[in-house]
Amino acid sequence: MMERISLKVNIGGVELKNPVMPASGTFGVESADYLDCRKLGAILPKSFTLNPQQGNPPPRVVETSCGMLNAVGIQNKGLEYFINVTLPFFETFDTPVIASVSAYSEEDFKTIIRELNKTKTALIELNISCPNLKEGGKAFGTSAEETYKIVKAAKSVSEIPLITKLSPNVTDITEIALAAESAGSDAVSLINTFLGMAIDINTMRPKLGNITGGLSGPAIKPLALRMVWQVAQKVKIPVIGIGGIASGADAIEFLLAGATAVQIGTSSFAEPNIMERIISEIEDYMREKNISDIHEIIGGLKIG
Amino acid sequence: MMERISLKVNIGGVELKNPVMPASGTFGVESADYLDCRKLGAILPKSFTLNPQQGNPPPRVVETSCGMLNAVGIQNKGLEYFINVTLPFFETFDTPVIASVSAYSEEDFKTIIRELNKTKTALIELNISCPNLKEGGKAFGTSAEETYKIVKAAKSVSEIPLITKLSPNVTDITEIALAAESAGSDAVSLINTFLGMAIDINTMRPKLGNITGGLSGPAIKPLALRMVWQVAQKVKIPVIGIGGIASGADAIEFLLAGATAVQIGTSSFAEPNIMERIISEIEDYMREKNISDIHEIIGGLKIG
Amino acid sequence: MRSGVVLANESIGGGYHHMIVNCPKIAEEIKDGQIVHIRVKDGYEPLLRRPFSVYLYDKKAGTIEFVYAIKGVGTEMMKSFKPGDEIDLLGPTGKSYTLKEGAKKIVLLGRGVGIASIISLGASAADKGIQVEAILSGKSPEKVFGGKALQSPTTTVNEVYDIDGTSDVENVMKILRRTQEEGGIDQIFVCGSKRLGQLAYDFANEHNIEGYVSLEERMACGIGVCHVCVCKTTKGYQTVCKDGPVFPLAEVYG
Amino acid sequence: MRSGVVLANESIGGGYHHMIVNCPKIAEEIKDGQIVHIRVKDGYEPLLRRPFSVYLYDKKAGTIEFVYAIKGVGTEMMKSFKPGDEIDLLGPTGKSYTLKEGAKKIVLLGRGVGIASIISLGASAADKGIQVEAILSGKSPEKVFGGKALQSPTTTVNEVYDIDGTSDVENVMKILRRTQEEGGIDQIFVCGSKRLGQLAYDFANEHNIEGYVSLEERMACGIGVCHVCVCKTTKGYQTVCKDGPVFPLAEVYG
Ligand SMILES: Cc1cc2nc3c(=O)[nH]c(=O)nc-3n(C[C@H](O)[C@H](O)[C@H](O)COP(=O)(O)OP(=O)(O)OC[C@H]3O[C@@H](n4cnc5c(N)ncnc54)[C@H](O)[C@@H]3O)c2cc1C
Ligand SMILES: Cc1cc2nc3c(=O)[nH]c(=O)nc-3n(C[C@H](O)[C@H](O)[C@H](O)COP(=O)(O)OP(=O)(O)OC[C@H]3O[C@@H](n4cnc5c(N)ncnc54)[C@H](O)[C@@H]3O)c2cc1C
Ligand SMILES: Cc1cc2nc3c(=O)[nH]c(=O)nc-3n(C[C@H](O)[C@H](O)[C@H](O)COP(=O)(O)O)c2cc1C
Ligand SMILES: Cc1cc2nc3c(=O)[nH]c(=O)nc-3n(C[C@H](O)[C@H](O)[C@H](O)COP(=O)(O)O)c2cc1C
Ligand code: FES
Ligand code: FES
Repeated sequence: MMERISLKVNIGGVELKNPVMPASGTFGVESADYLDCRKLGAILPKSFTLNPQQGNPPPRVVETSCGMLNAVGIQNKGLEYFINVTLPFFETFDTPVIASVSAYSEEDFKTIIRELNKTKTALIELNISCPNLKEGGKAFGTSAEETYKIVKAAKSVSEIPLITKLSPNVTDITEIALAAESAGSDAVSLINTFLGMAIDINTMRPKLGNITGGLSGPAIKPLALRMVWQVAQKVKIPVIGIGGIASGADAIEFLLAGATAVQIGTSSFAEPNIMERIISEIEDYMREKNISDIHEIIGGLKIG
Repeated sequence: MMERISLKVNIGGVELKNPVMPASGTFGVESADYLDCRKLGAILPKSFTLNPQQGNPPPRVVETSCGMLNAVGIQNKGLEYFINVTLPFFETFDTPVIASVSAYSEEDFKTIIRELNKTKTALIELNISCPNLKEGGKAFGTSAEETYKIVKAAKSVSEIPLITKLSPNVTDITEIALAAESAGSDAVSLINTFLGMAIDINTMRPKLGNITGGLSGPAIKPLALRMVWQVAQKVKIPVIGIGGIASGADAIEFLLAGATAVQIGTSSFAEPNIMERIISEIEDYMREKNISDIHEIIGGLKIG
Repeated sequence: MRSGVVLANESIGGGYHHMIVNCPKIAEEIKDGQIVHIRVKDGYEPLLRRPFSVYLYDKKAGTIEFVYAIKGVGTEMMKSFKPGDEIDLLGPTGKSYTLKEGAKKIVLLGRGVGIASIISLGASAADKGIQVEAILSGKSPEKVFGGKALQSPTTTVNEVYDIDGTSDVENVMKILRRTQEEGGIDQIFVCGSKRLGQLAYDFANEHNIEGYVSLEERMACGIGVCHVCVCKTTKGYQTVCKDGPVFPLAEVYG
Repeated sequence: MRSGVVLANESIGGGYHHMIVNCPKIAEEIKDGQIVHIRVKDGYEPLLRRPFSVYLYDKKAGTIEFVYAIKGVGTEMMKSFKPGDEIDLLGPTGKSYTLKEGAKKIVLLGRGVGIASIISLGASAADKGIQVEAILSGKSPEKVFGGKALQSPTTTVNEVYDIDGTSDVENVMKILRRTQEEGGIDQIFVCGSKRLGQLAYDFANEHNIEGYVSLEERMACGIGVCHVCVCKTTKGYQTVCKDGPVFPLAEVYG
């Protein structure tokens, strides 16, 4: 009945076959055993830093009502490992790879990006919003000026289109998004985790080694969706929606709110191949609604 | 075995027999049919404004994962009704009554407080943090300066101790709390709801008549707890913890984080007498841990 | 909150389940058209109670009955309630339908699962010897229920369907006209359809008949404190859980 | 994810349940000491899978077995799994215990529910004719299980308890010494207690024995991508779900 449907979207000049990709920190080479990386819109492995880092002391996870707190603190093997091991592994799939980069200074960001320029990395996501680092990430992402400065610096050296990942722990996320945009970011992704906490009443101690951690999962979906909607109205660059997405219907809410693509994090833990299901649920919805191009959904929220 | 345990706490000079009270907007005269108001630490009916107001268009509620969005918009019968009907009704119980006041200007706040001065209202909670009002509430509560100004103005006329209710939709809630404190607030309560949104993918429209609404319930507990902990470390005035509390254990987490009292909102909807259960669960915990005074719990979080 | 014990909970076709619950306290207090809020599960998923009309009650036996449509997560869970299960009920809440002193003939108009709201009223009216003209509307015969519970010498049940066109406004209006001509209607009660509500209002207005409608809105507290369940009325926003669910037709459609 | 069908799920006392699941794919791949992550319920409450050691497996029958302790919300829900229920399993994941080429005698040290981790290894060793000295420790006899599953001519099972003091460090050390004296121990495997792990490490170190410990940490992904389940080792933070749960004793206690 209907012509072939198209789920293709474009982020910073890179065409994705569909708008569904993993959220950083919830996907790695091991994930490839549980789903078909060829089916994803993009591949986005965990954030890495210039040098390997150990991350925070355990416990690093607490389950909460319809969500979880994590305080991993970006344990990773550093830039070199990413370039020599992670990237080559994922380049075997016919899917753009996005490098999620974390750093503690403009200089580190620049150093990393210069090295990535030499690779086939399709897009770079600047993680300036991790709540689990004492310095760096947090400071940048919660101030519009800092965001502008860091994105500007990154952009000045990058030959790869940039996505800036925003923190939800701010009064007005649109301000930060606009700062990233005016500094030259090619897209924004939001949101990173919400800073939270849990206490063990028996030991009277924090349940996380790091005291606080980042809340993710279905619990935060309404907040993430609101922020995506607010930002999408303000910026002209593509918005990637993140936060609690666990079904095709959830993903469609974000697309309607104005997201050009979505990232799936926590819900992959319970269901490692959930992204494949989400893609096919989006297709089902489009067929049912007789929508042939996903762009008819993006920003399609009707108000009034 | 153990001497009688004491749950008594003091907020702004007012002694409460225990630290458990309702959160504004989730409790009213009808609640008295479902629980014993004499058992509560305080009674706190819905926020009222100077003049009656109709609130937002329906639908006003959406259930979300472990939470709910509301966009009531402070539908209420105004100051006069509060003084003539609500207050006299609740004064028949041997429990301090807290008046939750919402207003759109310093002048309105002052007018209301001057009238309350003539009543037996034990405490006033300044609701400068409702996310469901286009003007007023939101603006005050998300800026430290505005918070300072409004609390200062309120304090200048109030003969009743003031609690300032804080918004979580800010970058640094401790700044706002400190502003309230230095303006003379006798306590702070936090948090009000988080601004969120939900979309009906079939109609492609927002699920709330007001487009956005406030997220409450267990979903947000980790975020509220973190904020209470942060604020309790910074201010000297008592902190009242609010957000997703649904059990004695949850309440104890907030007390350990530094709250002197707690408010229970959304979870009363499923269980209208949940506050009585929470009080007795706190008592059980104290007995089990051999704690005779609740002040041994308040701020008792051990770190390091 | 009251504890009830499930006595029966079975599919009756059309996507409906019929549940009988032993709960003497609610049975004692319940009035026609009032609602009861069922907690479908402990914990936070789902977080809120689900409101239902009490379809029938037996004050002597201490039982109340529901007919519910499977809609989503909550009613899905209710399907699995088994005889013997204890369930958590809040209510009854809200305004009931009231039969006018000296009423001789009333009309009940129910559509779909909204029929559940008017059946006990029909039974009460019949008990008092009041003539009842019931119009039960639905997509198809499976979607209509309650006819049997209304059986009485003074009651006429008209089932009307979309599939054969009998549920059309014109046909329903024809039944109303006939009923009015056969002897004046004293009151009209309607639930389950905006279209039927409007029709009832227009008709009641024309013939100066007292009329009531029972409304639905998503709820949170169920007891009138939170103001999320409001509907627009001539008196401003009123809560469906406490000021309603039953409203004068004129307040809603006037 | 693999689908399994519950064959049996019964209390075995001591707060433990024993569950047998048909899942040929996992049974085929599973190695001693590996773990399987059970999704106790669809939806978000609870959000995460629960990790369990595979207690026993039968590759021919296509079955795997678990012994689990009721701890909280997830294991409470697992109690209600009934024969015939389909459950969602992820795994096996993680490093297994490995029997050294030419090993003649091994020691198994398990405490509490940690015993579940070492039983299949004991069975595998016995199958290969390796002598097994098993020390199964618990608060009281009800808290110890698996002895029967270890029965074999080449296996000695020592059950030790807190209530009679036999689980004391000194007594366990005595058993270890005796075993060592009766002919050298080639490998030691331990699970379920930090104290026993430390003891095993000290003993293994002293006698230059290869030793392994299986650890527990709260998990999220279960496959090695999220890094929440780390434990501190001499090599830095390693993931229990992928780099573990089995680690050389020296990496953990060294
Ligand atoms: C006063 C009153 C009386 C009622 N009486 C009955 C009755 O006797 N029998 C019966 O079957 N149902 C009755 N209902 C409706 C019933 O409460 C809902 O069908 C039920 O709450 C759905 O729960 P769920 O978890 O299955 O659906 P959800 O998963 O919550 O929702 C499923 C879908 O239905 C929609 N929906 C659910 N409830 C409502 C509602 N109240 N208004 C608008 N949309 C809704 C949701 O938006 C969603 O699209 C009554 C409702 C009210 C307010
Ligand atoms: C590698 C590995 C193998 C395991 N093998 C088994 C097994 O064979 N049999 C068995 O019964 N259990 C085993 N466990 C433990 C099991 O995973 C937990 O008991 C289970 O997840 C508890 O789930 P719950 O929802 O019932 O408890 P929850 O409600 O999640 O928690 C209840 C209480 O137990 C604590 N708790 C739960 N799990 C852990 C944990 N992993 N570490 C520390 N504290 C915890 C919680 O903090 C809380 O206080 C294993 C764990 C790991 C990591
Ligand atoms: C265990 C864990 C680790 C994460 N690590 C990173 C990270 O390294 N970099 C990053 O930008 N975001 C990280 N995040 C945040 C996610 O990418 C995502 O923004 C967030 O979890 C919200 O999405 P979700 O609700 O779908 O999980 C992490 C999240 C989790 C749960
Ligand atoms: C339906 C509803 C109405 C509310 N109305 C008010 C209000 O009028 N004034 C106010 O200060 N807070 C109001 N709140 C916020 C609550 O008082 C509380 O701060 C918030 O819900 C978080 O607590 P909870 O998770 O326990 O519900 C309302 C919350 C809900 C759910
Ligand atoms: S549901 Fe709360 S007022 Fe009706
Ligand atoms: S649970 Fe994710 S790495 Fe182990």
